[in-house]
Amino acid sequence: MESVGSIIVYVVIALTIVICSVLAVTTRKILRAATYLLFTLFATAALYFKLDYEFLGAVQIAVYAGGIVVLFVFSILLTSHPGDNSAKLASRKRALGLTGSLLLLIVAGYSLVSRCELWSALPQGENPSMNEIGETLMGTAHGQYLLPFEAISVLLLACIIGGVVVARKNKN
Amino acid sequence: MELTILWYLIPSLLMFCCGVYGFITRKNMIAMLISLELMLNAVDINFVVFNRFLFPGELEGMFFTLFAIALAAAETALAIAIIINVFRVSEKIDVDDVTKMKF
Amino acid sequence: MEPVIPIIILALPLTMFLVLGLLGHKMAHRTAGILGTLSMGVTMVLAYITTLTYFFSGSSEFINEEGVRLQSVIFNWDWLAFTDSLVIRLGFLLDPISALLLVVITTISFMVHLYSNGYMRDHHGVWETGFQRFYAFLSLFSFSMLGLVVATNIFQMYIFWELVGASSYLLIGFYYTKPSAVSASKKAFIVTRFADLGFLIGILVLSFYTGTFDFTNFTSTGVEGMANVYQVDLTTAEGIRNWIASSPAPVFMGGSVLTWALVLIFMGGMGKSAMMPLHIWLPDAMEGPTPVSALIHAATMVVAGVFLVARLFPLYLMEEVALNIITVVGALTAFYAAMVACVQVDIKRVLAFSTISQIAFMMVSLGVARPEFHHGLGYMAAMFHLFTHAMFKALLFLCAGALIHAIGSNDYTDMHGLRKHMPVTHVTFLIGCLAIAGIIPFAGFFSKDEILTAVFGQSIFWYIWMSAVAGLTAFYMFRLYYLIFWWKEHKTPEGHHAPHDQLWTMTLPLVILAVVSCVAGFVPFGNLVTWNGHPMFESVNFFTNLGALDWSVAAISLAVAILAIILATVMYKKENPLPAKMRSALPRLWDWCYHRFYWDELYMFITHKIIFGCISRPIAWFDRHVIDGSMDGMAWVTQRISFAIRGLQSGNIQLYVWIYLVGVILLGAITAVCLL
Amino acid sequence: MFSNLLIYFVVIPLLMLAGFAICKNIRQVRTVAVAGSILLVGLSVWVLCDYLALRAAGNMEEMLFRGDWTWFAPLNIKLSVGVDGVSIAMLILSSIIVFAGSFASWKIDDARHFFMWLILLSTGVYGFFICIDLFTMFMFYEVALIPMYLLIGVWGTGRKEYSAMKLTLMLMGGSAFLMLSLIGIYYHSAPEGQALTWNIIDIARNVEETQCISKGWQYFLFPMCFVGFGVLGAMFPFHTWSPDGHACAPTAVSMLHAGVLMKLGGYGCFRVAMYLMPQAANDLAWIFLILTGISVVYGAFSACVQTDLKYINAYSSVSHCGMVLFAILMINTTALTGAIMQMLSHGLMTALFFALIGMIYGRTHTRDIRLMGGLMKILPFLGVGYVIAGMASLGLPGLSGFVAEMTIFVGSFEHTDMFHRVFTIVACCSIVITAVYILRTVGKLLFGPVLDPHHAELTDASWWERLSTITLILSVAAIGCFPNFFESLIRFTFSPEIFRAIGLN
Repeated sequence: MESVGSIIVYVVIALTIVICSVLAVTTRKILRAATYLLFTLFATAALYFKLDYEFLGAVQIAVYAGGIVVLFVFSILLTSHPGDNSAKLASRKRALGLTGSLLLLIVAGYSLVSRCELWSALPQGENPSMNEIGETLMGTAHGQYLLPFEAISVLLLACIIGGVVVARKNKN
Repeated sequence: MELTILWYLIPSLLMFCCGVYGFITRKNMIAMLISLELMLNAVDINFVVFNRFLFPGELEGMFFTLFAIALAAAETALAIAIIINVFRVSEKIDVDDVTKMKF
Repeated sequence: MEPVIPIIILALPLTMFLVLGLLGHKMAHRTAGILGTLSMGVTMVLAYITTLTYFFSGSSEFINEEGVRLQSVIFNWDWLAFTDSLVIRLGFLLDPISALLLVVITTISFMVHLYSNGYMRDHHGVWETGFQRFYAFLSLFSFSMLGLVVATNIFQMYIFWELVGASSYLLIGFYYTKPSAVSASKKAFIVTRFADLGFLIGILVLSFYTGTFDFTNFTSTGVEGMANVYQVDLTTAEGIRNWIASSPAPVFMGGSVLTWALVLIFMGGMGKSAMMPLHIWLPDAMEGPTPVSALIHAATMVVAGVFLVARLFPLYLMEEVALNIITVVGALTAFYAAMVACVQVDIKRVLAFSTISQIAFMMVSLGVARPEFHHGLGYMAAMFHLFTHAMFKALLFLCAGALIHAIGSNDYTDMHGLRKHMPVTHVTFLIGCLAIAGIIPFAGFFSKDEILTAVFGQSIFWYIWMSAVAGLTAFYMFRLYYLIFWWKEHKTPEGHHAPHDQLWTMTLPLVILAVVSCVAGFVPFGNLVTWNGHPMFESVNFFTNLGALDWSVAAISLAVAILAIILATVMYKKENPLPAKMRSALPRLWDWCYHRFYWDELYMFITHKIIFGCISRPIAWFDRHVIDGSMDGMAWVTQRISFAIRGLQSGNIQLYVWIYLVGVILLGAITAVCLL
Repeated sequence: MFSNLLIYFVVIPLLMLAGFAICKNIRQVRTVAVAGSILLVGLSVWVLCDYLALRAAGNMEEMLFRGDWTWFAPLNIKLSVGVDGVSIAMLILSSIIVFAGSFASWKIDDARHFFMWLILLSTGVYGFFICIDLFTMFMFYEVALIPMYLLIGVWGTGRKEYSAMKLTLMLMGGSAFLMLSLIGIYYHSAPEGQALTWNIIDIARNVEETQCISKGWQYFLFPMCFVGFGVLGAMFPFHTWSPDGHACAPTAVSMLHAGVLMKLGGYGCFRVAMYLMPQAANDLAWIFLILTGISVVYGAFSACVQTDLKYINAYSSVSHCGMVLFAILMINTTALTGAIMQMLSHGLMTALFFALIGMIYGRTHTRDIRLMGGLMKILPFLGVGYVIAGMASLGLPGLSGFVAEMTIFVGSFEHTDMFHRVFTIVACCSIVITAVYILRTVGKLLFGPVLDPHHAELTDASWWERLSTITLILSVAAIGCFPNFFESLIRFTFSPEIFRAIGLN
C-alpha cells in the first residue's frame, strides 16, 4: 500500500511525462518542442528518483537535460529563425503517424494490460550505493561492466571526432 | 491503491507512442531527433522498471539505461553535426529535401 | 541399249548451261551462240538415234514378239531414298511417248537455238545484252524438259517439272529491266507453282497408297514378271483399285483416294498446260523473247500437262471421273481460248490463245480415250496432235518472231500487207495456218481429225462442240494471216527500212518446220504411239493415215474449216467495214473476249485484295501488334511493376519506419494472439 | 583428354580467342579468324570421314568419339562428348557458316572485339553440338546466347538496343523453362536407387528400360523443354525476337544466328525433348503441331507484305524453322530426316540470304525494297546470288530446299489421320506462298528499272564477299544435287536401335 504522497508524486510525474511528450511532438514551434522534451526528461529523472535510482536520475539530468537538450537548442537556433512555425502536417503523414502510433498503443497496451503478473506491486529496492555502482562499472567479474564502459568511451571518442569532421566547414 | 508495475509502464508506453508519432510525422530533422529521444527515454524507463521488478537486488537494467543515455548523447551529437552540415549545404533541414544522396 | 547416249542427251545441255552460265560473259557473243546451237544439234542427233533405235531396231528390249512396244528403263540411279520403297531415282525411261517427246523437244529446241542467233540481235547486228545468258537458260530449259519426258518415276518428273518452271521463269523475265516482263514471269511462276501444289499433294497421296513412285510400277503392278511392260489390262486396273481400296482410309473427303490423287495431279498438268482457270499466265508469258515463246510456251513445256496425263493414262483409265473432268476442262478451255483468240490485237497473244486451245484439244482427246474404242484412239490422237502442233505452232511463233523482229511491234495494226516484203515468212506462215486449220494434207488435218473421231466415238455433244472450236481455230488463224499479210498495203514509217525477210539463221528454221508441217501428218502414228504399245495397223505405208481416216468425220471438219476460212477471207482480206460492224453488233461479247473474260482482273482481285489485303496484311499487323505487342506488353508490365516496387524504396525514412513499425506490430499481434 | 577429336571443336575457338586477345591490327585479326575457321572446317570434314570409316567398319554404337570427363562430381556433371550423323551434319553446317561469316565481316568496325564475341558464340554452338551431357549442353547453350546481346547491341544497326534486349530476354525466358525441365529430367534420370545422370544416352536407355520418367512427369517436362528450345527455333508465338533481332544484327551475326543458332532449337527439341520423353512427345505432339503448322503458314504470309529485306527473310525463317519443328513432331524416320535436312538447308540458305542482304545494305544503305530496283544490272554477282538463294528458299530442285521439304512432306504424309493430313497439306501450301514472297522480293529488288540513280555507281562484290557467297552457294547446291549422301548420314541416327529409344517401332 502506497502512501498518499507517493501516489500524488507519481500522478504528477506521470501526467508531466504524458502531457509534455504529447506536446513535444505536436507543437509546431521547434524550440518549444525542445523545451517540452526537457520537461519530459526531467519528469523521467523524477521517476528514477522515485524508484530510488538516484545516480541514474542524476545522470539523466546531467547528460540529457544538461547536455543533449542544450545541443538541441543550439542547433535549433543555428538552423531556424526564431518564431518560425513549421508547416502544417500533410494529412497523409498525420494519418500514417496516427495509425502507426495508435496501433502500437493498442497492441502494446493490450498485451501489457492482459498480463496479470504486471498487476503485482513493485518490490521495494534500496538505492544502490555509489561504491556499488563504481565497482560494478569497473570490475570484470560476472555482472560487472568494464568492457562496455570502455566500449562506450571509445564510441564517445569516435563520436566526438566524427562530429568534428562532419561539422567542419569545407574549405573549398 | 497500490502503484503496480503497470502504472510505471503505461506512461512510458505513451511516451514511446508519442515518439513514434513524432518521428513519422515531423519533417524537421531536429524534431525527428527529439521524437527519437522520447522513444529512447521510454525504453530507458522500461529498463529501470523491469530491473526493479525482476531482479530487485541487481543493477543490469540500470546500467543498460546508463549506457543507453551515453549512446543517446553520442548519437544526438553526431546527428546534430550532420544536420548542421546538411543545413549548410541546402539551407533546409526538412527530411524530404535531403535527397541528394539517394539512388 | 547402252546408257551412254541417253546420258549424253541429258548431260550435254546441262553442261552447256553451266559453261555458258558461268563463263558466258567472258565469251564472245558469237562463240556462245555457236556453242549453244552446236551442242543442241548434237543432242538432237543423239535423240534421233535413240528414238530411231527405240522404234525401229526391233530389239527385244523395246518390242516383244507380238509387236507390242515395251517400256524400257535405260538407267535408273538412286537420288534420294525416303524409305526403302519410296526412292526418287534419276533415270531414263524409253517408251513411245518419251521417244516422241525427245524428238519434238530436241528438234524445236535446235530450231530455236539456230533462230535465236539471228533473232537476238538487232538490224545492225548488235547483240542483245545477256545473249550468253539467254543461251544458258535455253540449255537449262532443254535439259529440264528432256529430264521431264524421260522420267522414270513421278518424283523425277516433279523435279524436272519444277526446273522447267524455273527456266521458264528466267526466260520470260529475260528482259528483266522491263516491269511487264518481270511481272509476267512472276505470274507464270506463281500460277504454275500453285498448280504444282496440287501435283505435289497428288504425288504424296498416290505414292503413299501405292508405295512407289515408279511409273513402271504404277502401270504394271499386279502383272507378275512384267515389270517393264507398258501395259495395263483391265485386270491390272482392278488390281490397283483393290489395292488402294484395301489400304487405310481409302476414302478422303467423299472421293476415293485414287480420284483425289489423279485430279490433283491433273491440277499440276492444268497449271503447266494453261488449262482454265489456271491459264492466265500463258498470254502474259509472251513478254519473253519470241523464240522462247516458240520453244517453251508453244511446243514443249506447255504440253507437259498432256504428257503427264498420258504418262499416267493407265491410272486415269481406272477413274472415269478423272477422265470426265479432263474432258470438260479441256473442252471449256478450248472454246474459251478460241473465242478470245478471235479478237486479240497482239499477234503473239493470238498465238498464245491458240496454243491454249490446241492443248485443250489434246486434253479432250485424252479425256475421251477409252480402250474399247478404236484401241484407245484418243490417246494416240493426243500424242499425234502434240507432235504436229509442236511443229506448226513453233513455226507460227517463229514466223511471228520474224515479223516482230522486222516491224518492231507485236500488234498486227502495225503490220498489214507484208506478203510482198517478206515472201518466205508469208509462205511459211500460210503453211502453218493451213496446218492448224486442219486442211488436207497438212499435218494438223490428220491429228485433229483423229481427235474429232475419238470425241465422236465418246460423245456427240462434245464432238459438235469441238468441231465448232476447230472452225473457230481456222477462222482466227486466217483472220490473223490476212491482217498481217493482206488487209491493206504496208506503209513503212518515215526513216525506216522497208521490212524484209531475215537472216538465214532465222529463215532456215522456218522452212524446215514448214516442210515438216506439210509431211508430218503422214507419219503412221498408230503404229508408233498407242496407249498400250499395241500397233493399230497391220502394215504401214505412206498413205496409212489417209486410209485410216473416218471420212464422214473428216469431211465434216474439212467443210467447217473451209467455211471458216472463207468467212475470214471475206472479212479480212481487203480493208472493209465488216469487222467493225461485227464488233458493234455484239459489243458485250467483243468486250468480254477482248478482256479475256476478265480472268486476270479476277485473279488480281483474289491475289491483291484477298490474299494480300485480307490475309497477309492482317497477319503482319497481328504479328506486329498482337503477338509482338504481347511480348512487349510483358516487358511493359514488368517495367511497371518494377517502378511500382521502386516507389516503395523511396528513401523516405519515415515511410520505412512506418512500414517497419506496422510489420513489428503485426508480428507482435500475431505473437500475442498465438500466446494468449 | 586431347586424344579425342571432338574436344578440338572447343579448343580451337578458345585458342582463337586467345589469338584475338594478342592481335595488334586488323590484318592479324583476319588471319586468326580465317585460319581458325579453315581449321574448323577441316576438323569437321576429318570427323566426318572418320565417322564414315568407323560406321563402314561396322561400329554400330549410337554415338561415336565418346569421351567423359567429370568436372563436378557431386551432381555427376561431366563433359561428355559424342557425335552421331545428326551432330556431324550440324558441325559441318556450323563450320561452313563460321567460315563464310568470317569473310562476310571482313570490314567490320572494331574487328578484334567483334570476332572475339563471334567466336565465343561459336564455341557455345560447337560445344552444344558435341555434348551429350544435358548440363554441359545447357551451359554451352547459354554461352552461345549471351554474346548475341553484345554483338547486336554494339555492332548492330537501327533499334539495336531494343532488339538486342528483346532477343536476349526472350531467349533467356526460353532457357529458364529449359533449365527447369532439364533439372526435372535429371531428377528422374534413373530408377530409384541408382545414381542420377545427365548423360542423354544413359537417360534414354533408362527411360526405355525402366520408364524412369513417368508419364505424368513427361507431360509436365516435355512442353517446357519443347517450348524452351522452341523459342530459339522461332516457334509461333515466341518468334517475335527473330524479325527485330535479325533486322538489327550485323551481317555475320545474322548469318550465324539464323544459320546455326536457330538450329540449336531444332536440334535440342529433337535430341532432348523427343529423345528423352517419347511418350509425351507422341501424346502432346498435336498441340505443338498446331503451333508449328501455324508458324509455317503464318511466317510465309507475313513475309509477303514486309518491305525490309531482313524482315522478309526473318519471317521466311520463321516459316522454314517452323517446318523443322513440324517435321520433328511427326516422329517418323523420314520426317525426322527431313527435319535435319531442313536445318542444314535452311542454315546455309538463310546464311546466304543474310550475307547478301548485308552486302547489298552495305552498298545501298537501305533495306527497303521499295527504294531499290534493278540491282541485277548493277550488282550482277550479288543479284545472281540472291536469285539462287531465293530459288533454294522456294524449293527449286537441285538446291537444298527442295530435298528437305520433299522429305518432310513425304514423311509427314505417312500419318493417315485427318489431323496430320490437314496440317501436312497446310504446310505444303507454304511452298506457294514462299514463291510469292521470294519472287516479289526478287522482282522488286533486282529486276525492273534502276530506281535510285545513286545506285548506278555501286560496285559489285569484292573477293572476300565472293568467297563467302560462293562457299554457301556451293554448299546449298551440294546438298541439292547429292542428297542421298546427307540423307544416309543422317538417317543412320534413326536406325532401329535408336529409334526404339524414341519409343517407336
